[in-house]
This record gives sequence, structure tokens and C-alpha cells, in this order.
Amino acid sequence: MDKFIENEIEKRLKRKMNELERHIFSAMWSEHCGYLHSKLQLKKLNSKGALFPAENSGGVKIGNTGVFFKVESHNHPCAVEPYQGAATGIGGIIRDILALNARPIALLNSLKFCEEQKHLIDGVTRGISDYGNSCGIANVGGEVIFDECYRDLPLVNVMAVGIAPLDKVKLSSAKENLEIVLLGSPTGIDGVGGAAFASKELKKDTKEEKIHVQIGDPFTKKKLIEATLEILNVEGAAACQDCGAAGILSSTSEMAYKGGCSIELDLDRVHLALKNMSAAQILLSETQERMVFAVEKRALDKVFEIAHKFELDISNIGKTFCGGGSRDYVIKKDGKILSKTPLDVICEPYCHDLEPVFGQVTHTDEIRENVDVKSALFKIVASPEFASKEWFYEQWDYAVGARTYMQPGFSGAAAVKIDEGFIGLCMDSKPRFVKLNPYSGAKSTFLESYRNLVSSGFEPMGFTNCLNFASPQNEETKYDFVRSIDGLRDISKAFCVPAVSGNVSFYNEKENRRIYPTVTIGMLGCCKKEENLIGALFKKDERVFLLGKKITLESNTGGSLYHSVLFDRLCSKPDEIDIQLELKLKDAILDMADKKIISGALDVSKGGILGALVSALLKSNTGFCGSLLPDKNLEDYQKLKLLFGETEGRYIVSCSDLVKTEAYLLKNNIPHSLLGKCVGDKIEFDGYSFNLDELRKEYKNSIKNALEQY
Amino acid sequence: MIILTYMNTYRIKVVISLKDDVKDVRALTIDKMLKNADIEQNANFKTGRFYSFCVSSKDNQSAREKAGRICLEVLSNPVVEKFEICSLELVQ
Amino acid sequence: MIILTYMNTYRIKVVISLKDDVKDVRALTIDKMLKNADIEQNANFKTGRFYSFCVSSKDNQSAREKAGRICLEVLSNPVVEKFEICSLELVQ
Amino acid sequence: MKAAVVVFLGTNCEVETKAALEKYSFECDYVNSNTKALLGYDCVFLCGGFSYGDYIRSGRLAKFTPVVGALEEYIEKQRGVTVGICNGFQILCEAHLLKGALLENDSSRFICKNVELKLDFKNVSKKISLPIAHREGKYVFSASDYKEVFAMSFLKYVDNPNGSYLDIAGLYDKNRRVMGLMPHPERAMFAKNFGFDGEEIFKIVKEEIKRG
Ligand SMILES: Nc1ncnc2c1ncn2[C@@H]1O[C@H](COP(=O)(O)OP(=O)(O)O)[C@@H](O)[C@H]1O
Ligand SMILES: [Mg+2]
Repeated sequence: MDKFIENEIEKRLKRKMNELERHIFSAMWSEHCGYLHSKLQLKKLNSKGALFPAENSGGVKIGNTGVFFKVESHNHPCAVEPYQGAATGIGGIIRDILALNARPIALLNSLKFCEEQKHLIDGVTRGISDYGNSCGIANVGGEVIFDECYRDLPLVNVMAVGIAPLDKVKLSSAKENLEIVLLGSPTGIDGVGGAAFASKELKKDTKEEKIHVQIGDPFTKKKLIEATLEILNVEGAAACQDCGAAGILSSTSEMAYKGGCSIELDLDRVHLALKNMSAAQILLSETQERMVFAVEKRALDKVFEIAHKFELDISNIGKTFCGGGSRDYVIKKDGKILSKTPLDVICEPYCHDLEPVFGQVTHTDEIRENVDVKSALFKIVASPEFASKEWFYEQWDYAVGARTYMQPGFSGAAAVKIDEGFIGLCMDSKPRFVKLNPYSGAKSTFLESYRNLVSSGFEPMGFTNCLNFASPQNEETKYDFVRSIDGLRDISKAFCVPAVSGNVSFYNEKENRRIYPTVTIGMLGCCKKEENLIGALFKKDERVFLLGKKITLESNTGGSLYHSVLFDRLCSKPDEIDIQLELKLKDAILDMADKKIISGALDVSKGGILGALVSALLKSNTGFCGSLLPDKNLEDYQKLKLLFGETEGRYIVSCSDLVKTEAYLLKNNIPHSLLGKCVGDKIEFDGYSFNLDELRKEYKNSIKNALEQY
Repeated sequence: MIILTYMNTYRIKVVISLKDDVKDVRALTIDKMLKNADIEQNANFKTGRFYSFCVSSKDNQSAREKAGRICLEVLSNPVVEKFEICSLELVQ
Repeated sequence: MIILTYMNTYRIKVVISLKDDVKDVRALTIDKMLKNADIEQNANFKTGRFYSFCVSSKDNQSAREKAGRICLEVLSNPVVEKFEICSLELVQ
Repeated sequence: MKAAVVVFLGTNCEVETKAALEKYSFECDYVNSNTKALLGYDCVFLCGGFSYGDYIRSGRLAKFTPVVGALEEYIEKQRGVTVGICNGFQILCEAHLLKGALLENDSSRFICKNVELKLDFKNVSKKISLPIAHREGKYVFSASDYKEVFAMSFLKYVDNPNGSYLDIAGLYDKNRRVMGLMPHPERAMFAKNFGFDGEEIFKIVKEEIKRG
């Protein structure tokens, strides 16, 4: 523990810490639990309209249902033990949803790897598969990004979504005179010190990090989910908190602190996996598959009965009480009081303010090298970032629960059925854009999700975020972090889409190599009617329109995928965002879906216009004939920019009634251009012709080939 | 110039299991089932993976080393698992 | 009337693997990988599951029988798998 | 008609199985693994999931529960139709109520997707499409059972995804009172993207119950 922090704690305690308290504070005042470097910044985010943004997970209200969602990072554990790291990441995020008495109904993930690290990719994929599938929660979407900057520093961000009737939602603050009950796996020494581990850079040799690895038990988790949902509907079950980072310590202290009372725990009553565990080990253990409840005495019997029905261990480990003037955290073991500490000192750690920061964004020049369009398209289609991700999502059960109406690969967002209609879910990040300019990059990431929802027929309602950064001690990282948050705040206000929850992961660096600042967004939207759901699919004989910005040679296309795939460069200036245009496009697309004017839609993103068109045509299995370029006498580098350049504010839609569509677009003043028609089995435009099957082979198999060939 | 080294083939059998301080969640479930089904009260299970494979090496010693490397780098994750070479035999 | 039988505890180690006529695809994958990575040309892998567990029994002989029953009825599927008891030891 | 949907600890497809049965106008109860009373039901469904975590091997630990004992009696007496879907199929095989066994897919990975199948049951013979979602779905059997299994398979993959012998995706027992299949018909009854071919399977079950 560093000297400054130690002094700070002892000043507030007005005494020296004992040994147990040293453990308590090193966990609770860690970056992971205490949000030391991010707390003040996170306050800037806009959560107006969110449901319980300060709880384990926030959400939005749809009819009488609370829909809760949150993302969590498990980057550090996955770097060391990809299989268990990914599994327990899912386990952790499920518990955050569960704590509100919400039934988890969907999972998503956002993964970033270095393409060569097959063992990491394989381990993470299997971890998600074995754990998520066994819990019976559909894994409906996500994204995978490959970049050299994630070598040894994979990012694994997972998101869970749950639903609860509004009047049944339980919060995490425990009032006085409640019994504290711990349900689930016996506490062992697995993962002791995990919170501290996640709060520092990875060591050179990851083998040293072993003791912090937690082990997931999906079977127990499945039982825990069912038991928790039953317990929280028992009369007298007052509050619930998941037992995650810093285990019993953080869950119980936060419950009491939020409820404004004191709490006393008797560690002798905790059910243990091993004999002779020390007080610190019991308190800090991150054994998976545990939940903490605060219940009235009269409910105890019923709660124990439920635990036994599900063959889960349970113990009554303490109680809350009114401590008179002070609110204390009291730890007893072997009949002795080992520590009595004011809760506010434990739960309100010293926070660093990252501001003011100095930094600036510089943009390098545009690319003027030529690559011919034909080979460029093949390279882009085969690049793992563009190629179909079916190798990943087919390993995850996306259909269990029979709520999935649009599955991965079908559209930019998944559609999941709830009583009130459908929720749309997606997860996105644009690390290259954030690296170029954190303020506009964060906004652009938000819009990526936003457009994914809109193009699938959903009205965006709220978002969650995961901020993956290097060490907050670096000046550059500080700047990136603060400006990313500014970007998220501004865009979320402009669109009235609140931040409902989130997570921060710092220290994603190793031996002075840092990841790109990576802002992951998970967004949720709502659609009332099944027939308004739109896939990214076109039908034969339909016309295809581009809506939104036309791309011209003057447009800014910095950060585009084709720069990195063809030239291995990250350069030039990203496009400006036009909020009015985005709103107008959203209204038009949702309205046209409702009026059945359009039948297919997708947003223009990775790979630009041609990328979007090709991916839709490959999925739809139809050819295309039309024109994408304004002028045929262009140099190749100019054509690349027009065809593959990524600007904001664009969608591609398909329709069967040309006249009606044009009339609608003109009447509502929507910028648009007719690209062509779905015909034949070739993609033909401006003198180019591509065979669908040849492209499909690259698109479908390139990831499998890259990852399964040894 | 051609150097001829005579290589032998050895068959190795190994067991990979979780380190002792890592919880074996499968084993705990099996224990419980056997108890419930009244087959065994304290079975105290441990689970692991078994592999048998060949390496070609010039002698016993280097075969063992090679097998160890395969266990460490290919078959197990040393962060949570340990391996044990159960047998090593010369294949005729 | 109380009959006292003194019970010993034995620890048993077993390996369960696929019968020879069932293709071990996992093994084939590892073989291929080792070959492509130029680690071993003909590794000829076989895979299996390893279990170690205790039974309480009055003697070695009956412990072995009980373990055999557990292997047959609990741990393996005799349609496709075979088992082998690798060791049986009295636990003190 | 009354259906029992058996819920083991770790089962996770009970909700959609019940919903599918109800859509097909069955009266439906969940029964847990301690139930011994099955004789009141016209059919018993063992549904998908990971009973007891599928620890040891899939479907294995479930066979030690009382309900599987009761199921043996139910089948012995030929009271009604038993259907095992996915994990349910694995349980039926592990309990030797159906021939054969299910091994890890040839890819050694979980596979979730819609697949084409050929359904051949009595006078029905058609191609249908159903979702699969399993990691241990490779159906195998002993050589000595070849004839019997060949005759009893009613559902085959058009493009074998997992290495199953004879492309078998589903089969019944010698009395046609026990059916097991890896694909999930209950998932293909609600959403357009998953199709509605699941009804074909429920139709067969209903007819077999009527046959008595
Ligand atoms: N980037 C963020 N944006 C919005 N809310 C955040 C962010 N990071 C953390 N939070 C919120 O802070 C609270 C504490 O989060 P956390 O400590 O991660 O919870 P847990 O330990 O249960 O995972 C939660 O309400 C969470 O949603
Ligand atoms: Mg929490």
C-alpha cells in the first residue's frame, strides 16, 4: 500500500490500521472496487431517465418492466487464464443483474484480440461457451475486433440483460435489524486478492499471477439464479448484493453503507471450503457463485428452505443494526472483535481528479497510395475484422429461452422478446477512432450502436459502457479517458439516451505497450411489433438506397478499416458528427419500417458503402447491379476512399416499391441516392464485377481458417 | 555431410489435473451425487484429463523433457493445472 | 445387536477412454497440431478422463469390485468407453 | 392431453418446451427430479440443458435421480410417449432407454445453428429445418446394434454437423414409445427466423399418444 494512501486512511480513522484492516483497505481502496481514478469523471455522465443507475446494474423502463443491463470487463483474468477468465466474467455480470431480482435473459460480449494468439481466442471462446450455455442464458450478440495492440492484453467485455416487474425490483441497501445471509459455493481461497490484481499492470510472466484466478461453476450458477429469484420474492427478503470483487467484504460493507446502518459479521459462521482460513482470506475471497441477502428474521426459515431445495449451501453470517451515532463495519472471529471501522472510510476511498489535462489531437495526412479495387475488396472481405463471425457465435447458444427473434449474423442488433414487445441489443467499439480522437471517437462509438439499433427497427433507450484504458498515471491516457467521457456525456445528452451503468478497466498495459483507448458501448432499444423488426437482408428485385451523407472526395475518413487492412496505417481525420441528420434518419427509418416501405436495412460502418452492400448481399444471397461511384475517371486511391471510407450518418436500405420510397424520402427531405437493384448472382457496379460465391468463401471461412489451422 | 542420430520412440502417459488450491467444481458435484444416490458417502473425487502419446527422442531422459514441454505448453494451463507423467516406455 | 465391521478407505485412480473402434477426434486434432507446429511428427495421441476417488470397503478385493462398479455405472458409458483401474491404495 | 416436463437441476429449456407443448394444446406440468408419479401423464418430456452441469459426461448424473427410475416404469408399462430433446436424448441414452451414446462433436466445439433434416416417420417423409445447440451430439452405437438402430432412426442430418453415425439426429425405441433427438423442435415454433417446423415433431408425438 502506498504511503500517501496509508496516511490518508489513518488520518480518517484517527488511528493506525491493524493487519486485517490493511487487507480491507488494500481491497476496498483499489482501483477495481473504489474507482479511484474514474469516480469523479464518471459523475459527468448523463443518466437522466435511467432506472437505478447507482445500483449493481441500472436499466430502463419499458411498460411495467424494468430492463437492466450492464457490461463488465474481465481483461486481466483472461490474459492469464482465458477459459476461466471469460467464464467468471460472465458469471460476475450475471450476478449484477440478478441482484435486482431481475431474471437474466441475454448475454453479449465484446472481444478484442491479437489475431495470432489462438490459444487466448480459443480459451475465451470456450469459456463463454461452456459457462453461458450451461447457465441457459442466450448469447445473442457482440463483436470481435483484432489488432496488434491487444497482444497479451486481450479485452473481454461481457454484458448481461435481465428483466423484472418494476414493483418486484430489489435494491442493495440494507436497513437496520436485518439478518445477513450468504448463499452459494463455500468460500475458499480462490481469487483472494483479485480486486487488487485487476488494479495493476500485468507482470512479465503471467504464470506468477496464479493465485488470483477464480474458477467458474456454471451448474452452481444456474441453481443460484433460480434460488435467488425465489428468495427475493419471499416476504421479508429486503435487499441483495452480488458477491464479486473483494467478496464478502465489499458486498456487505456496501449494503450497510448504502442503507445507513452498522453491520456485524461473525466469520465463524461463514460456510467454508477449507478449514483454518484467516479472517482476511474469508473476507476477501472471490469464490464464485455466491450472493448476499439482507432479510428479516421471519424470512430466514423460508430462505434456508429454498437454498436446500436447490442443493445450495447457505449461512447466516451476521446482522445489521443501528449503531447510534456511528456507522461501523464490525468483524468478529473466534468470539473476538477483530476490527471496527467506520463504513464511510471503507466505502468512500480517496479519489484522484484526473483534470486538468493537457493534450491535443493531431491528424496525419490522407493515404494516396493506390491499390486496385478488386484486390482491395477481397482483402477487406477476408480480413478477420470484417469477415463473418459465425465461427464465434455458433459456439454460443443464442437461442436458448426461445426469446431470440433476430440472432447474430442477421442484423446489426439482436431482437429479444419480452412481454411488452422486443428489446434490441448490440455492443460496439471503435478503438481506432478513439485513438485518433477520443472525444469524437467516443461519440462515434455511441452512434455505431445507435445506428445498429435503428437499422434493426429499434428506438434506442439507454446504454451501458466499459472504458478500457491503460494506466491512469500516463498523461496521454488521462487525456484520452477524460475526453472519452466528455464525448459520451455530450452525445448521450444530445440524443436523450442515458448511461444506465458501466464499468472501468485501467492498467491494460504491459512493458510499456498500451492498448488503444477502447470505449465499449452496449445499447438497448425497444420495438413494439414483431413485423417492424428489420434484418440486414435484401430480397431479389428490390432497390437499394443510400440514406444520409453522400461520400465525396472532400469527406474525412480517418480510422477507416481499409486504411489498416490495406496499408496498415491509422491516419487522417475522422468524420464530423451531424446530430440533426442522425435524428432525422432515425425517425425516417423507424417510420418507413412501420409503414412497410423498406424491408431491409443496415448501417454503413466497417468497410464503407461497398462493405455494407457486400455483407448484406452475401447474407441475402442475391446479386446486385448499380452504380456507387460518381465518376469513373478516378485514381484508385480515390475510388478506395469513396467505396470503403467510413463517415458518420449513413444507412443502406432496400425496398420493393421504388416510387413510394422515393416519394417518402423527398417529402421528408431525407438525403438519399439510389444505388441499384438486387438482381442476378454477381455484384456489378461501375464496370466492376464480382462473383458472389468467391466473395462468400472468403467472408465465411477466413476466421475459421485463421484460427483452426495450426 | 549427413549426421545420423538414432531416434527411439517413447510412449508417455500423463494426467493433468487442477492444482490443489484450485477448486475442482466438477468433483464436488460428483461427490454430492454419489452421496445422494447412497453409493459412497465420502468419495472425495478429483478429476483430471488423461493423455497418452509418443515422442521420438534419443534417450529416456530427453524424451521425458520433451514430454514435459508438451504438457506444459500444449496440454495444460500452468496457471491452474499441474501435470504428472505416469509412465514412459520405449516402444519397440 | 450391533455388528461392528471395520471399514477401510481406499483411494482409487482410474482412466476412462474411448473403445478402440471409436474415433478419438480430440486426439487426432492434437496430433495434427503437433505435427504442423513441428513439435512431434507421430504423436499418436489417445485421450481419456482421469478420476481419483475413495471407497470405503472391508478389504482390497471388495474395494476393487466397488470401484469397478462405480466406473461401470457412474463414470463411463460402456457403449463407447472402457475403463482401467490404475491404482488402488489404502488410505491411512 | 397431459404432458410432464421434467426439470433436473441444470435443465434450462423447460420454459420453451412447456410453451411449445401448450401451443400444441397440451396441458403441462413441470415435475422435478424427485417425482415418482409419472403414470398420470400421456407424455413425458426430458428437455434441453445441462443436468447436473453435465459433469462426468452429458446426461450421466441425471440417471441417478428418482424420476428416471419412475420413467423406467413408465416405459416398461408403455403408459405413454417419452421424448428426450438434446440433454433429454443424452439422458435417455445414458440410462440405456435408447440405444447408442452421444459423444463430443467432431469439431470438439459447441454448435448452435439451424440445420436441414430429413424426417421419416411412418407415412411422413419430408425435409425440415430445426435449430441445434449442443457440444455432445455425435450419435454413435455399437456395431452389433447396427440393424436395429438403422431401422429406428427417424431424423437424419442432410449435412452432418457433428459426425453422427449414419447422420442420425433422432431415433425411437423398439416400441416407438421413446423418442430422442438432438435438434430443438421447441425452438422452432415462435420466431420467423427459426422457422415453425418444430410442429412436425409435436404432431408425431400427439399421433403416437393417440395410437395408444
Ligand atoms: N463507465 C461507467 N459508466 C457508468 N456507470 C459506471 C461506469 N463504471 C461504473 N459505473 C457504475 O458504478 C457502480 C459500481 O460499479 P462496480 O463497482 O463495477 O459494480 P460491481 O462491483 O458490482 O461490478 C455501478 O452502478 C456501475 O454501473
Ligand atoms: Mg455488483
